[in-house]
Amino acid sequence: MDITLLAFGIAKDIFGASSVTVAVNEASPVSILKEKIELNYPKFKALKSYMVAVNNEYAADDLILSASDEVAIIPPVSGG
Amino acid sequence: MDITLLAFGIAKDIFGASSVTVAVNEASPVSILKEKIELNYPKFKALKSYMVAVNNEYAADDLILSASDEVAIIPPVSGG
Amino acid sequence: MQVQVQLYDNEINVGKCINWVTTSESGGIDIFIGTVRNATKGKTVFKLEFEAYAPMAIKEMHKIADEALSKWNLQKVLIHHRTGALEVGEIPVVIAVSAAHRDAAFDACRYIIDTLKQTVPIWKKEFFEDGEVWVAAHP
Amino acid sequence: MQVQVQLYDNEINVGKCINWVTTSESGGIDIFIGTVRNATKGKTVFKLEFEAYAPMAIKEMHKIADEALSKWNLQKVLIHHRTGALEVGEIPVVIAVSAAHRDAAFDACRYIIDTLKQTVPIWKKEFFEDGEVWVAAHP
Repeated sequence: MDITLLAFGIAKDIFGASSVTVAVNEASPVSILKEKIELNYPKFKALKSYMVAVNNEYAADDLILSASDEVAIIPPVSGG
Repeated sequence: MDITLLAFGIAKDIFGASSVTVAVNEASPVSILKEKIELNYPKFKALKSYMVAVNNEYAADDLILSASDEVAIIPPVSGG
Repeated sequence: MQVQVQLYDNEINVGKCINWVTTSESGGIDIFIGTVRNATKGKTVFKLEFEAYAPMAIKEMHKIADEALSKWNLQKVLIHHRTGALEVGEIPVVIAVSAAHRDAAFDACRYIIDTLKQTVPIWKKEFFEDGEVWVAAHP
Repeated sequence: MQVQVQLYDNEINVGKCINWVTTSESGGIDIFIGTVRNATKGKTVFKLEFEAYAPMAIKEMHKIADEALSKWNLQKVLIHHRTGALEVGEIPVVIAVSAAHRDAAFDACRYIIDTLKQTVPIWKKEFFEDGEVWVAAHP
Protein backbone atom coordinates (compact mmCIF):
# COMPACT_ATOMS: atom_id res chain seq x y z
CA MET A 1 0.00 0.00 0.00
CA ASP A 2 1.08 3.60 -0.53
CA ILE A 3 1.61 5.80 2.51
CA THR A 4 1.68 9.56 1.95
CA LEU A 5 4.12 11.18 4.36
CA LEU A 6 3.64 14.79 5.40
CA ALA A 7 6.97 16.48 6.03
CA PHE A 8 7.91 19.50 8.15
CA GLY A 9 11.07 21.38 9.03
CA ILE A 10 14.24 19.63 7.96
CA ALA A 11 12.27 16.57 6.81
CA LYS A 12 10.76 18.72 4.09
CA ASP A 13 14.25 19.77 3.01
CA ILE A 14 15.44 16.14 2.92
CA PHE A 15 12.45 15.01 0.88
CA GLY A 16 12.63 18.14 -1.26
CA ALA A 17 8.83 18.27 -0.94
CA SER A 18 6.18 18.80 1.72
CA SER A 19 4.88 15.28 1.10
CA VAL A 20 6.17 12.09 -0.48
CA THR A 21 4.68 8.66 -1.04
CA VAL A 22 6.35 5.48 0.19
CA ALA A 23 5.19 1.96 -0.62
CA VAL A 24 5.05 -0.64 2.18
CA ASN A 25 3.27 -3.99 2.52
CA GLU A 26 -0.28 -4.04 3.86
CA ALA A 27 -0.44 -3.89 7.66
CA SER A 28 3.18 -2.82 8.07
CA PRO A 29 4.18 -1.37 11.41
CA VAL A 30 5.76 2.06 11.83
CA SER A 31 9.21 0.44 12.24
CA ILE A 32 9.06 -0.93 8.67
CA LEU A 33 8.03 2.47 7.35
CA LYS A 34 11.03 4.04 9.08
CA GLU A 35 13.39 1.46 7.55
CA LYS A 36 11.97 2.27 4.15
CA ILE A 37 12.33 6.00 4.71
CA GLU A 38 15.95 5.65 5.84
CA LEU A 39 16.70 3.42 2.84
CA ASN A 40 15.20 5.89 0.35
CA TYR A 41 16.45 9.02 2.16
CA PRO A 42 19.68 8.13 4.01
CA LYS A 43 19.98 11.69 5.37
CA PHE A 44 17.36 10.80 8.01
CA LYS A 45 20.03 8.76 9.79
CA ALA A 46 21.99 11.99 10.34
CA LEU A 47 19.11 13.59 12.26
CA LYS A 48 19.36 13.66 16.04
CA SER A 49 16.08 11.74 16.04
CA TYR A 50 12.72 11.80 14.37
CA MET A 51 9.25 10.54 15.20
CA VAL A 52 6.34 9.36 13.15
CA ALA A 53 2.87 10.71 13.88
CA VAL A 54 -0.20 8.77 12.81
CA ASN A 55 -3.52 10.58 12.79
CA ASN A 56 -2.05 13.49 14.78
CA GLU A 57 -0.59 11.31 17.56
CA TYR A 58 2.99 10.24 18.15
CA ALA A 59 3.15 6.59 17.07
CA ALA A 60 5.07 3.70 18.63
CA ASP A 61 7.21 1.54 16.35
CA ASP A 62 4.78 -1.38 16.54
CA LEU A 63 1.68 0.58 15.49
CA ILE A 64 0.15 -1.04 12.38
CA LEU A 65 -0.42 1.37 9.51
CA SER A 66 -3.36 1.44 7.15
CA ALA A 67 -3.65 3.25 3.84
CA SER A 68 -6.18 5.76 5.19
CA ASP A 69 -3.91 6.99 8.00
CA GLU A 70 -2.56 10.53 8.01
CA VAL A 71 1.16 9.96 8.54
CA ALA A 72 3.70 12.70 9.26
CA ILE A 73 7.44 12.77 9.85
CA ILE A 74 8.27 14.77 12.97
CA PRO A 75 11.91 15.86 13.14
CA PRO A 76 13.14 17.26 16.50
CA VAL A 77 10.71 20.04 17.43
CA SER A 78 11.90 23.56 18.24
CA GLY A 79 8.83 25.67 18.93
CA GLY A 80 8.41 28.14 21.76
CA MET B 1 15.68 62.46 73.80
CA ASP B 2 12.42 62.36 71.84
CA ILE B 3 12.07 59.82 69.04
CA THR B 4 9.31 60.41 66.52
CA LEU B 5 7.90 57.11 65.34
CA LEU B 6 6.30 56.82 61.93
CA ALA B 7 3.49 54.28 61.94
CA PHE B 8 1.91 52.22 59.16
CA GLY B 9 -0.80 49.61 58.82
CA ILE B 10 -2.01 48.25 62.11
CA ALA B 11 0.63 50.24 64.02
CA LYS B 12 -1.15 53.40 62.93
CA ASP B 13 -4.42 52.01 64.29
CA ILE B 14 -2.79 51.12 67.62
CA PHE B 15 -1.19 54.55 67.99
CA GLY B 16 -4.34 56.22 66.70
CA ALA B 17 -2.03 58.46 64.66
CA SER B 18 0.44 58.20 61.79
CA SER B 19 3.23 59.32 64.11
CA VAL B 20 3.84 59.50 67.86
CA THR B 21 6.72 60.71 69.98
CA VAL B 22 8.39 58.50 72.58
CA ALA B 23 11.03 59.67 75.05
CA VAL B 24 14.10 57.50 75.66
CA ASN B 25 17.53 58.20 77.18
CA GLU B 26 20.28 59.51 74.91
CA ALA B 27 22.04 56.74 72.97
CA SER B 28 19.38 54.14 73.72
CA PRO B 29 19.39 51.01 71.56
CA VAL B 30 16.37 49.87 69.54
CA SER B 31 15.57 47.23 72.19
CA ILE B 32 14.91 49.95 74.79
CA LEU B 33 12.69 51.81 72.35
CA LYS B 34 10.69 48.63 71.79
CA GLU B 35 10.25 48.14 75.55
CA LYS B 36 8.98 51.68 75.84
CA ILE B 37 6.57 51.21 72.94
CA GLU B 38 5.17 48.00 74.40
CA LEU B 39 4.80 49.66 77.80
CA ASN B 40 2.93 52.64 76.39
CA TYR B 41 0.96 50.64 73.80
CA PRO B 42 0.50 47.07 75.12
CA LYS B 43 -1.40 46.03 71.98
CA PHE B 44 1.94 45.70 70.18
CA LYS B 45 2.53 42.50 72.13
CA ALA B 46 -0.52 40.99 70.39
CA LEU B 47 1.03 41.49 66.95
CA LYS B 48 2.58 38.47 65.25
CA SER B 49 5.79 40.48 65.17
CA TYR B 50 6.99 43.94 64.32
CA MET B 51 10.26 45.50 63.25
CA VAL B 52 11.84 48.88 63.72
CA ALA B 53 13.35 50.66 60.73
CA VAL B 54 15.95 53.36 61.22
CA ASN B 55 16.73 55.65 58.31
CA ASN B 56 14.86 53.34 55.90
CA GLU B 57 16.72 50.18 56.94
CA TYR B 58 15.56 47.33 59.17
CA ALA B 59 17.37 47.82 62.49
CA ALA B 60 18.84 45.23 64.84
CA ASP B 61 17.93 45.45 68.54
CA ASP B 62 21.39 46.73 69.49
CA LEU B 63 21.46 49.65 67.04
CA ILE B 64 21.99 52.91 68.94
CA LEU B 65 19.43 55.59 68.20
CA SER B 66 20.04 59.30 67.83
CA ALA B 67 17.50 62.11 67.87
CA SER B 68 17.99 62.87 64.18
CA ASP B 69 17.13 59.32 63.03
CA GLU B 70 13.99 58.63 61.00
CA VAL B 71 12.39 55.79 62.94
CA ALA B 72 9.43 53.73 61.77
CA ILE B 73 7.42 50.86 63.19
CA ILE B 74 7.05 48.07 60.64
CA PRO B 75 4.24 45.62 61.46
CA PRO B 76 4.15 42.36 59.45
CA VAL B 77 4.18 43.39 55.79
CA SER B 78 1.54 42.20 53.32
CA GLY B 79 2.29 43.78 49.97
CA GLY B 80 2.24 42.06 46.59
CA MET C 1 -13.91 27.71 28.99
CA GLN C 2 -10.78 27.25 31.07
CA VAL C 3 -8.40 26.76 28.15
CA GLN C 4 -7.58 28.84 25.08
CA VAL C 5 -5.11 27.41 22.55
CA GLN C 6 -4.36 29.27 19.34
CA LEU C 7 -1.89 29.01 16.48
CA TYR C 8 -1.82 31.82 13.94
CA ASP C 9 0.46 33.85 11.71
CA ASN C 10 -0.14 37.42 12.88
CA GLU C 11 0.98 39.35 15.94
CA ILE C 12 0.07 38.00 19.39
CA ASN C 13 -1.81 40.61 21.42
CA VAL C 14 -0.37 40.10 24.90
CA GLY C 15 -2.88 42.45 26.53
CA LYS C 16 -5.79 40.40 25.22
CA CYS C 17 -4.10 37.23 26.47
CA ILE C 18 -3.78 38.70 29.96
CA ASN C 19 -7.39 39.91 29.96
CA TRP C 20 -8.60 36.49 28.91
CA VAL C 21 -6.96 34.69 31.85
CA THR C 22 -7.94 37.29 34.46
CA THR C 23 -10.87 36.25 36.65
CA SER C 24 -12.17 37.66 39.91
CA GLU C 25 -11.08 34.42 41.63
CA SER C 26 -7.47 34.92 40.49
CA GLY C 27 -4.86 36.09 42.95
CA GLY C 28 -1.91 35.70 40.60
CA ILE C 29 -1.18 35.43 36.91
CA ASP C 30 2.09 34.20 35.51
CA ILE C 31 2.90 34.96 31.90
CA PHE C 32 5.76 33.70 29.82
CA ILE C 33 6.55 35.63 26.66
CA GLY C 34 9.05 34.18 24.24
CA THR C 35 10.88 36.80 22.19
CA VAL C 36 13.15 36.49 19.18
CA ARG C 37 16.75 37.05 20.26
CA ASN C 38 19.28 38.77 18.05
CA ALA C 39 21.85 36.02 18.52
CA THR C 40 22.23 32.30 19.15
CA LYS C 41 25.52 30.77 20.26
CA GLY C 42 27.24 34.04 19.43
CA LYS C 43 25.94 34.25 15.85
CA THR C 44 23.72 37.14 14.78
CA VAL C 45 20.15 36.12 13.97
CA PHE C 46 18.09 38.52 11.89
CA LYS C 47 14.94 36.50 11.36
CA LEU C 48 13.17 33.34 12.49
CA GLU C 49 10.60 31.26 10.71
CA PHE C 50 8.17 28.96 12.49
CA GLU C 51 6.45 26.11 10.73
CA ALA C 52 3.78 23.99 12.43
CA TYR C 53 1.97 20.76 11.77
CA ALA C 54 -1.13 22.69 12.74
CA PRO C 55 -3.81 20.11 13.67
CA MET C 56 -1.36 18.05 15.71
CA ALA C 57 0.27 21.11 17.27
CA ILE C 58 -3.12 22.31 18.51
CA LYS C 59 -3.95 18.85 19.83
CA GLU C 60 -0.62 18.63 21.68
CA MET C 61 -1.03 22.13 23.14
CA HIS C 62 -4.48 21.18 24.41
CA LYS C 63 -3.00 18.05 25.99
CA ILE C 64 -0.41 20.15 27.84
CA ALA C 65 -3.03 22.64 29.03
CA ASP C 66 -5.26 19.80 30.27
CA GLU C 67 -2.33 18.17 32.06
CA ALA C 68 -1.55 21.48 33.77
CA LEU C 69 -5.18 21.82 34.87
CA SER C 70 -5.12 18.33 36.34
CA LYS C 71 -1.79 18.88 38.15
CA TRP C 72 -2.47 22.33 39.65
CA ASN C 73 -5.41 24.29 40.93
CA LEU C 74 -5.74 26.84 38.12
CA GLN C 75 -8.35 29.28 36.90
CA LYS C 76 -7.42 29.62 33.24
CA VAL C 77 -4.70 28.51 30.86
CA LEU C 78 -3.82 30.23 27.58
CA ILE C 79 -1.29 29.12 24.96
CA HIS C 80 -0.81 31.21 21.81
CA HIS C 81 1.88 30.36 19.26
CA ARG C 82 2.76 32.13 16.05
CA THR C 83 3.81 30.68 12.74
CA GLY C 84 5.58 32.33 9.81
CA ALA C 85 8.42 34.82 9.76
CA LEU C 86 9.36 36.86 12.86
CA GLU C 87 11.89 39.64 13.30
CA VAL C 88 14.11 40.19 16.35
CA GLY C 89 11.99 41.36 19.31
CA GLU C 90 8.76 39.79 18.03
CA ILE C 91 6.82 37.26 20.09
CA PRO C 92 6.53 33.65 18.94
CA VAL C 93 4.79 32.35 22.05
CA VAL C 94 2.72 33.50 25.02
CA ILE C 95 1.72 31.26 27.93
CA ALA C 96 -0.60 32.78 30.55
CA VAL C 97 -1.92 31.04 33.64
CA SER C 98 -4.18 32.39 36.36
CA ALA C 99 -4.68 30.82 39.76
CA ALA C 100 -5.95 31.69 43.20
CA HIS C 101 -2.40 31.23 44.52
CA ARG C 102 0.76 32.24 42.73
CA ASP C 103 2.79 29.05 43.27
CA ALA C 104 0.38 27.11 41.08
CA ALA C 105 0.52 29.79 38.36
CA PHE C 106 4.34 29.80 38.32
CA ASP C 107 4.68 26.01 38.35
CA ALA C 108 2.07 25.50 35.65
CA CYS C 109 3.39 28.25 33.36
CA ARG C 110 6.90 26.82 33.47
CA TYR C 111 5.66 23.27 32.98
CA ILE C 112 3.69 24.35 29.92
CA ILE C 113 6.53 26.12 28.12
CA ASP C 114 9.03 23.36 29.00
CA THR C 115 6.69 20.66 27.71
CA LEU C 116 5.65 22.66 24.64
CA LYS C 117 9.30 22.87 23.59
CA GLN C 118 9.59 19.08 23.86
CA THR C 119 6.39 17.78 22.32
CA VAL C 120 4.53 20.29 20.14
CA PRO C 121 5.25 19.83 16.42
CA ILE C 122 6.50 23.30 15.60
CA TRP C 123 9.86 23.97 13.99
CA LYS C 124 12.05 27.04 14.08
CA LYS C 125 14.46 28.06 11.35
CA GLU C 126 17.13 30.61 12.20
CA PHE C 127 18.35 32.97 9.50
CA PHE C 128 21.96 34.18 9.72
CA GLU C 129 23.86 36.41 7.36
CA ASP C 130 25.58 33.37 5.86
CA GLY C 131 22.77 30.85 5.84
CA GLU C 132 19.85 29.30 7.65
CA VAL C 133 19.33 26.28 9.86
CA TRP C 134 16.47 24.25 11.34
CA VAL C 135 17.04 24.40 15.09
CA ALA C 136 17.64 21.15 17.03
CA ALA C 137 17.66 18.98 13.90
CA HIS C 138 21.27 17.81 14.20
CA PRO C 139 23.20 16.44 17.18
CA MET D 1 19.23 51.14 33.18
CA GLN D 2 18.62 47.51 34.03
CA VAL D 3 16.15 48.13 36.85
CA GLN D 4 12.88 50.04 37.08
CA VAL D 5 11.16 50.26 40.47
CA GLN D 6 8.00 52.30 40.90
CA LEU D 7 5.37 52.85 43.55
CA TYR D 8 2.29 54.87 42.64
CA ASP D 9 -1.42 55.16 43.19
CA ASN D 10 -2.84 54.91 39.70
CA GLU D 11 -3.37 51.98 37.36
CA ILE D 12 -0.34 49.88 36.36
CA ASN D 13 0.03 49.73 32.58
CA VAL D 14 1.11 46.12 32.04
CA GLY D 15 1.83 46.66 28.34
CA LYS D 16 4.30 49.43 29.12
CA CYS D 17 5.94 47.21 31.74
CA ILE D 18 6.43 44.45 29.18
CA ASN D 19 7.78 46.86 26.58
CA TRP D 20 10.25 48.25 29.08
CA VAL D 21 11.84 44.85 29.85
CA THR D 22 11.92 43.66 26.24
CA THR D 23 15.37 43.88 24.64
CA SER D 24 16.76 42.37 21.47
CA GLU D 25 19.02 40.16 23.63
CA SER D 26 16.00 38.69 25.46
CA GLY D 27 14.83 35.20 24.65
CA GLY D 28 12.25 35.02 27.40
CA ILE D 29 10.25 37.30 29.65
CA ASP D 30 8.44 36.15 32.76
CA ILE D 31 5.78 38.40 34.21
CA PHE D 32 3.94 38.03 37.47
CA ILE D 33 0.73 40.02 37.83
CA GLY D 34 -0.94 40.11 41.22
CA THR D 35 -4.69 40.64 41.04
CA VAL D 36 -7.24 41.42 43.72
CA ARG D 37 -9.24 38.27 44.47
CA ASN D 38 -12.92 38.40 45.37
CA ALA D 39 -12.43 36.21 48.44
CA THR D 40 -9.92 35.29 51.12
CA LYS D 41 -10.37 32.20 53.30
CA GLY D 42 -13.93 31.90 52.03
CA LYS D 43 -14.95 35.48 52.91
CA THR D 44 -16.01 37.90 50.20
CA VAL D 45 -13.58 40.77 49.68
CA PHE D 46 -14.91 43.83 47.89
CA LYS D 47 -11.94 46.17 48.17
CA LEU D 48 -8.30 46.28 49.18
CA GLU D 49 -6.23 49.18 50.38
CA PHE D 50 -2.46 49.30 50.14
CA GLU D 51 -0.37 51.57 52.30
CA ALA D 52 3.39 51.92 51.85
CA TYR D 53 6.30 53.41 53.73
CA ALA D 54 7.32 54.82 50.38
CA PRO D 55 11.04 55.70 50.64
CA MET D 56 11.88 52.45 52.41
CA ALA D 57 9.62 50.38 50.16
CA ILE D 58 11.42 51.72 47.10
CA LYS D 59 14.80 51.05 48.69
CA GLU D 60 13.82 47.48 49.58
CA MET D 61 12.44 46.84 46.08
CA HIS D 62 15.72 48.07 44.59
CA LYS D 63 17.62 45.71 46.91
CA ILE D 64 15.56 42.77 45.70
CA ALA D 65 16.05 43.74 42.05
CA ASP D 66 19.82 44.07 42.57
CA GLU D 67 19.96 40.71 44.36
CA ALA D 68 18.12 39.11 41.44
CA LEU D 69 20.57 40.67 38.98
CA SER D 70 23.50 39.31 40.97
CA LYS D 71 22.00 35.81 41.28
CA TRP D 72 20.85 35.31 37.68
CA ASN D 73 21.93 36.38 34.22
CA LEU D 74 19.15 38.86 33.44
CA GLN D 75 18.55 41.64 30.96
CA LYS D 76 16.05 43.81 32.81
CA VAL D 77 14.05 43.77 36.02
CA LEU D 78 10.88 45.78 36.64
CA ILE D 79 8.88 46.05 39.86
CA HIS D 80 5.75 48.23 39.95
CA HIS D 81 3.53 48.35 43.03
CA ARG D 82 0.36 50.31 43.60
CA THR D 83 -0.86 52.04 46.70
CA GLY D 84 -4.36 53.18 47.63
CA ALA D 85 -7.72 51.51 47.12
CA LEU D 86 -8.15 48.68 44.58
CA GLU D 87 -11.29 46.87 43.46
CA VAL D 88 -11.55 43.15 42.68
CA GLY D 89 -9.68 42.35 39.44
CA GLU D 90 -7.34 45.33 39.72
CA ILE D 91 -3.56 44.89 39.76
CA PRO D 92 -1.54 45.75 42.89
CA VAL D 93 1.79 44.47 41.60
CA VAL D 94 3.64 43.63 38.40
CA ILE D 95 7.05 41.96 38.28
CA ALA D 96 8.67 41.58 34.85
CA VAL D 97 12.03 40.01 34.12
CA SER D 98 13.76 39.50 30.80
CA ALA D 99 16.69 37.17 30.18
CA ALA D 100 18.47 35.46 27.34
CA HIS D 101 17.28 32.12 28.74
CA ARG D 102 13.89 31.46 30.28
CA ASP D 103 15.02 29.54 33.38
CA ALA D 104 16.70 32.66 34.73
CA ALA D 105 13.60 34.77 34.04
CA PHE D 106 11.29 32.30 35.83
CA ASP D 107 13.58 31.84 38.83
CA ALA D 108 14.20 35.56 39.25
CA CYS D 109 10.56 36.60 38.86
CA ARG D 110 9.45 34.13 41.50
CA TYR D 111 12.27 35.10 43.83
CA ILE D 112 11.33 38.76 43.51
CA ILE D 113 7.64 38.36 44.32
CA ASP D 114 8.36 35.91 47.16
CA THR D 115 10.92 38.27 48.70
CA LEU D 116 8.81 41.39 48.13
CA LYS D 117 6.02 39.81 50.15
CA GLN D 118 8.45 39.21 53.03
CA THR D 119 10.49 42.38 53.21
CA VAL D 120 8.95 45.38 51.45
CA PRO D 121 7.10 47.71 53.86
CA ILE D 122 3.70 47.70 52.20
CA TRP D 123 0.51 46.77 54.03
CA LYS D 124 -2.75 45.44 52.68
CA LYS D 125 -6.11 45.99 54.31
CA GLU D 126 -8.99 43.76 53.24
CA PHE D 127 -12.52 45.13 53.29
CA PHE D 128 -15.35 42.69 53.96
CA GLU D 129 -19.06 43.36 54.25
CA ASP D 130 -18.78 43.21 58.02
CA GLY D 131 -15.46 44.90 58.65
CA GLU D 132 -11.84 45.36 57.61
CA VAL D 133 -8.54 43.84 58.62
CA TRP D 134 -4.84 44.49 58.13
CA VAL D 135 -3.53 41.30 56.55
CA ALA D 136 -0.84 39.26 58.37
CA ALA D 137 -0.85 41.51 61.46
CA HIS D 138 -2.12 38.89 63.90
CA PRO D 139 -0.97 35.29 64.44
